[in-house]
Amino acid sequence: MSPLLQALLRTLAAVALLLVNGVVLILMLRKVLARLHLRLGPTRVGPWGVLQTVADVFKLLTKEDFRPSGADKWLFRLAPVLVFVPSFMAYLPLALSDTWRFSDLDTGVLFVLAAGSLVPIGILMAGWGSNAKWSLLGGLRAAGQQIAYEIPLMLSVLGPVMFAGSLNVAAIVNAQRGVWLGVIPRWFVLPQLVGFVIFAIAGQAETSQTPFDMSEAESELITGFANEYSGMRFGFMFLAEFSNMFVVSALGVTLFFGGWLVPWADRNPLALALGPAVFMLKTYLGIAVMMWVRGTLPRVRVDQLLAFSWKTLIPVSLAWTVLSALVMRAVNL
Amino acid sequence: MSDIGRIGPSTGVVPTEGAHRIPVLPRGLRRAPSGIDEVATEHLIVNMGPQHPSTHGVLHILLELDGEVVVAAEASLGYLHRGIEKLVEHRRYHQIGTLLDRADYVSGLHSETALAMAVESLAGIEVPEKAQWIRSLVMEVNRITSHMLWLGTFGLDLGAMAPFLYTMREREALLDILEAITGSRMMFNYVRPGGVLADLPAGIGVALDTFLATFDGYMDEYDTLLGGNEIFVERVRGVGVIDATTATAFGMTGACLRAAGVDYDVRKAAPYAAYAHVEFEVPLGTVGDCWDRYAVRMEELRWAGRLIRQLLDGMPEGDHTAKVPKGLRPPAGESYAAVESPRGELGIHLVSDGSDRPYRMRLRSPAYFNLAVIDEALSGGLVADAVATLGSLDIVLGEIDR
Amino acid sequence: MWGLGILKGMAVTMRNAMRGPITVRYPDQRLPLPERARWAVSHRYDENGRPKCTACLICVKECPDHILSIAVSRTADGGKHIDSYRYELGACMMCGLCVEACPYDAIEMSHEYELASADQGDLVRELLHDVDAASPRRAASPAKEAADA
Amino acid sequence: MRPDVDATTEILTAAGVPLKEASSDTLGVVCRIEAFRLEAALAALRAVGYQTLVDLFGTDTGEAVELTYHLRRLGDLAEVYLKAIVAYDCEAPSVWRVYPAALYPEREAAELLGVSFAGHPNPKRLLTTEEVEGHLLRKDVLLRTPEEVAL
Repeated sequence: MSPLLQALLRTLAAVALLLVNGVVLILMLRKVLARLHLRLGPTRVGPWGVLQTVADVFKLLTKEDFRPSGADKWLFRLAPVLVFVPSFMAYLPLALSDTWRFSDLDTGVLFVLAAGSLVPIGILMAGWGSNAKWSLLGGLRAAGQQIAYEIPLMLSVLGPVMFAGSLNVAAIVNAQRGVWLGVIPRWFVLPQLVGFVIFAIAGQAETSQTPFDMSEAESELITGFANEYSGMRFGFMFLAEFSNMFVVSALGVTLFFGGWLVPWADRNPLALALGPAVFMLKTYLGIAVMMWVRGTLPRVRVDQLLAFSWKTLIPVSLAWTVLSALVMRAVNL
Repeated sequence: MSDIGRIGPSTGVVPTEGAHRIPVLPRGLRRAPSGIDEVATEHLIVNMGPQHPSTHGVLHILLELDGEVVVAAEASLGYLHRGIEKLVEHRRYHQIGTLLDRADYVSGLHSETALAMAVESLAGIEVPEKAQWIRSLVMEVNRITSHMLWLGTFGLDLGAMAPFLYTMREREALLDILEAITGSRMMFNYVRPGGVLADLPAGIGVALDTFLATFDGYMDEYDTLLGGNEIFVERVRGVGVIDATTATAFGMTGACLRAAGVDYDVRKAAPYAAYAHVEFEVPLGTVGDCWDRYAVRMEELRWAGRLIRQLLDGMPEGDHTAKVPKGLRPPAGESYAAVESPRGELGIHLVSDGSDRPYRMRLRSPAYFNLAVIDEALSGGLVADAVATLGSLDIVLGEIDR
Repeated sequence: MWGLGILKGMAVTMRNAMRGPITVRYPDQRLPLPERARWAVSHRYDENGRPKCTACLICVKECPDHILSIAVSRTADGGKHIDSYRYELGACMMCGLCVEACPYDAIEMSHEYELASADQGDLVRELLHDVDAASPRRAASPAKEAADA
Repeated sequence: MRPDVDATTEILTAAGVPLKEASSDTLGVVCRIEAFRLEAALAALRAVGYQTLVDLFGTDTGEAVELTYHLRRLGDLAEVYLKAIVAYDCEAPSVWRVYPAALYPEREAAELLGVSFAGHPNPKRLLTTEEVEGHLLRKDVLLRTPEEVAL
C-alpha cells in the first residue's frame, strides 16, 4: 500500500473514531448525569434513547446557519474550525495498541498538548467575532484559563515521560509492563500520584468541564463564547469539547494507567490482542469519572481559578517535577 | 469545615439604633472611561436578563462592568406586572386569594394567610383553633417546598447541577401532599377568611411522617454536597455582604435580614396562626454574606421539619372554619397583617370602604424590598459574585412585579 | 481542607446514583390524583341522567375570571331552559370557587387534566346545550342541606 | 406592641412637625401630617430608632393621593403609620435619604398614582413601560377586557 493511501486511511480512521466518540460521549454524558441526578435521560429515540444523539445531529444539520449582523464575518466563520481541528489533530499521536495507531510520532505527547493549546485561540476568536458582550467575556475567560492550566498540564506529564525516557506514547505504555514487588502493576500512577492529581485537575480545566467551565458558565455567561452560534457551527464546538474529553482521558490512560496493557497479563498475546478494547474501556472509565465530577461540583470563580493555578498548581507541579527527577536519578544510579 | 454551628439560636440582638448612614447615591448607569495609561477603554454595559438563567424569571439587571468587575447595577422590573393590586379592587374578599397565589407563586399559602388575617382583623372574625394549626402546618410545608426550590436554584447559579434535581425530589413529595390537602399543587386557594377551605384529609399524617423520616438525612446530604464543599464555601464566603445597617435601612426581611444578625421573624415578633403554641428557634447569621443566607435558610429548613412534627402532634380537634358570609362586607377601616413567608415579611394592607370589595389592597412583598439592595450589593464584585448574591436573595418575580 | 469535602460530595452523588431514578415516565405511567385535585369543571347529572343545573347563575356571578356563562330562556310552562352553558377552559384557573358556590351540586372540579389542545376551539366548552334546567326544589342535594343546617 | 400616640406626637412636634391628626385604631398609631414635612418627620422618627421603613404606598382617595409610610422599630417592635395627602400630579419629597427602602416604592407610587417625588435619584418608571397611559391605580382608570384594550 502506498504511504499516501495509508496516511489517508489512518486519518479517516481517526475522523471516524472522533465522530463515533462524539455521538457516544454525548449520549453517555446525558445518561451518566441523569443517573447521578435521579433521572432517566433520553428514553424516546430508539431503545433506551440510544439514537437521541443521532437525532440531535440531524436537528443541528437542518438548522439555519445564522450569523449576527454585527459579527466579524471571517473570525466568526473560522472560529469553529479552529476549535474543531486541533481537537482532531490531538487524536493522531494516540495509540490504541502496539499495532493500532494513527501515526508513530516520536514527540507524540508533546504534539497532543500542542494541539490542545490551539483551542483557546479559536474560542477567543469565537468570543470576539460574535460581537456579543457575553461571548466576549467567555472568550477572554477561556484564554486566561487555558494559559493558566496549560503549564501544570505540561509539567504533570513530565514525570511519566522521564520514567519512560520517551515522548512516544507507545514507548511510554511499554515502559509500564511488568510489576513492582511482584504484585503491583508498574503503572506510573503510583510513583506519580501527585503528578496524576495535577494532571486530572488541569485536564478537567483544559476540557472546560465543571468546576472549571469558565468559558461557558451557563448560569453566568449563558454558554459564553458559543452564545451566537447555531446549527452545525455550534455542533462543531460541542463536538470539539467531547473530543477533547476523550483526548485528555486517553492521554491520562496512556501516561498513568498503562494504556492498552492488562495488569498482570501484559505479555499474554490474547490480552495484547484485546489491547484496543482495553484502552477504550480505560479511557471511557476516565471520562465517566470526569462526568461524575462535572455532575457533582459547583463552579469556581474565575479569579479563584487563576489564583489556584498560578499560586498552587504551578509551584506544586514544578516542585514535584524536580523532586521526581532527583529521586529517579538517586534510585536509578 | 461546615460551620453551621455558628448560626446560633436567637439572642435577641438587634443592631443599635442611630447606626445609620446615608447610602451613596445610586449612580445612574453611564459609559465611564477608565483610562489605563494612554489606552482608551470603556466600561461594558451588559443586559443580564430578562432572559438569563440566573435572574430566576424575568428580572432585567443592567450591569456596568469593568472587565469582570461590576461597577454598578440597576434592576429593571415589571416584566411580570399583572396589576394584581388593581384587579383586587374589583373582586370580593374570598376571590382575592386566587390572585395572591399567583403573586408569590412559590409560596401561595403564605400570602393567602396574610390576606385572610387582614380580612379577619377588619371584620372581627374569630378563627377556630383547628384552622390556625392547619394554617401553620400547610405554611411550614410550603416553606420547605419554597426553600427547596431556592436551594436547588442557588446550586444551579453556582454551577452545581446535582442539588437542583435532588431538591426536586423533596419538593415533589411535599407538593403531592399539598395537592392532597388543598386540591392544587401551587395555586392553592385554600386559606380563606375565617379558616381554611377543608379539614386535613385522612392519611396526611402518615404521608408527612414518611417524608420527615428521610428529610433530615437528605438535609445532611445537601450540607455535604454544598456546605461542605470547598469550592462552594469559597464562592459564598464574604461574597455579597449586606450588613445589618444596610439590611434594615433597605427594609429587608426574612432570611436575608437574619443572616446579618438581626433577630426579626414575624412568627416570633407577632405570632400568628399557631406559632405561639409551638417551640422553634430563629437561626441567625453574623456577617450577612451569601454563606450566612445559605446557612440560615438551611437551618430554617430543618426547623420547618421539626415544626411540622410538632404541629402534627398537637393538632387540636374542632372546626376548620368559622362561618363567614360569601358577600363579606367588613366595616370601613384599614388593617395590616403580616406573615413570615419564605422570603420575609409578607404583609397585606387592606383599606375597606364598607363595600364587599376592598377599596385598596397593598401587597408588601418581601422580595421587592430585598431586591432593592442589589444596586448596592452587587457593585464591586465579579459577575460570578453577582449571580451568587442574586441567587442567595431568593427572589420570586411574581411577587416583586405583582 | 482542600479536597476532602469534594470527595464527600462525590460520594453523595454516587449514593444517589445507586438509589436509582425517581422519574415517573409520564404518558406511560401516571400518578394517582388525590381526591381533592381540581381540574377542568365538568357537569353533574342526577340518577336519571338529567343535568342537575337549575340555571341559578350563582356560579356565573362567583367566577373571578368571568369564564362561565349561561344563556337561559323560559319554557312554555314557566320553567327555565338552558340554551347553552359555556365554559372557557383556556381562561380557567381551577380555583374551584364556582363549585363551592353551587348550591345544587350541579358542577364539579373533575380530574381531567390533559387539557392542552392544538385547536383553540377546544378551549371553549359547552357543558350543557339546549336542555331544560332542573327545578331548584328537586335538585337540592340532601348533602348540601345537611351541611347548611 | 403599640407605641403611645402621645409619645409619637411629642417626638414629631419636637422636630417641628405639627400633626394634623393622630389616632390609634385597628391599624395602630396613625399620624397625619403635611406632605412637605414628610422628610423631617421621618428623619425625626428614624432618630428615635424607627430604622425600618416597612412599606410605602399610595391610595387614591377619589380626591387626592394619600401616601402611607409604615415604620417599625426592631428593638421593641413599635410601629407607626404616617399619612400625608398629595394632590393629583403634585409633588411630595423623596425620603430615600432617610430610608433607602423608599427608592422602589416611590417610583412605583409615582407611576401608578401620578404623584412625583422631588429629589428622587432615579425617577424612572418601575413596573410599566413608557407606552402605558394613565396612572393605573387611580380610581378613574377602569379595568378593560383584552378586546377593549386591542381597540
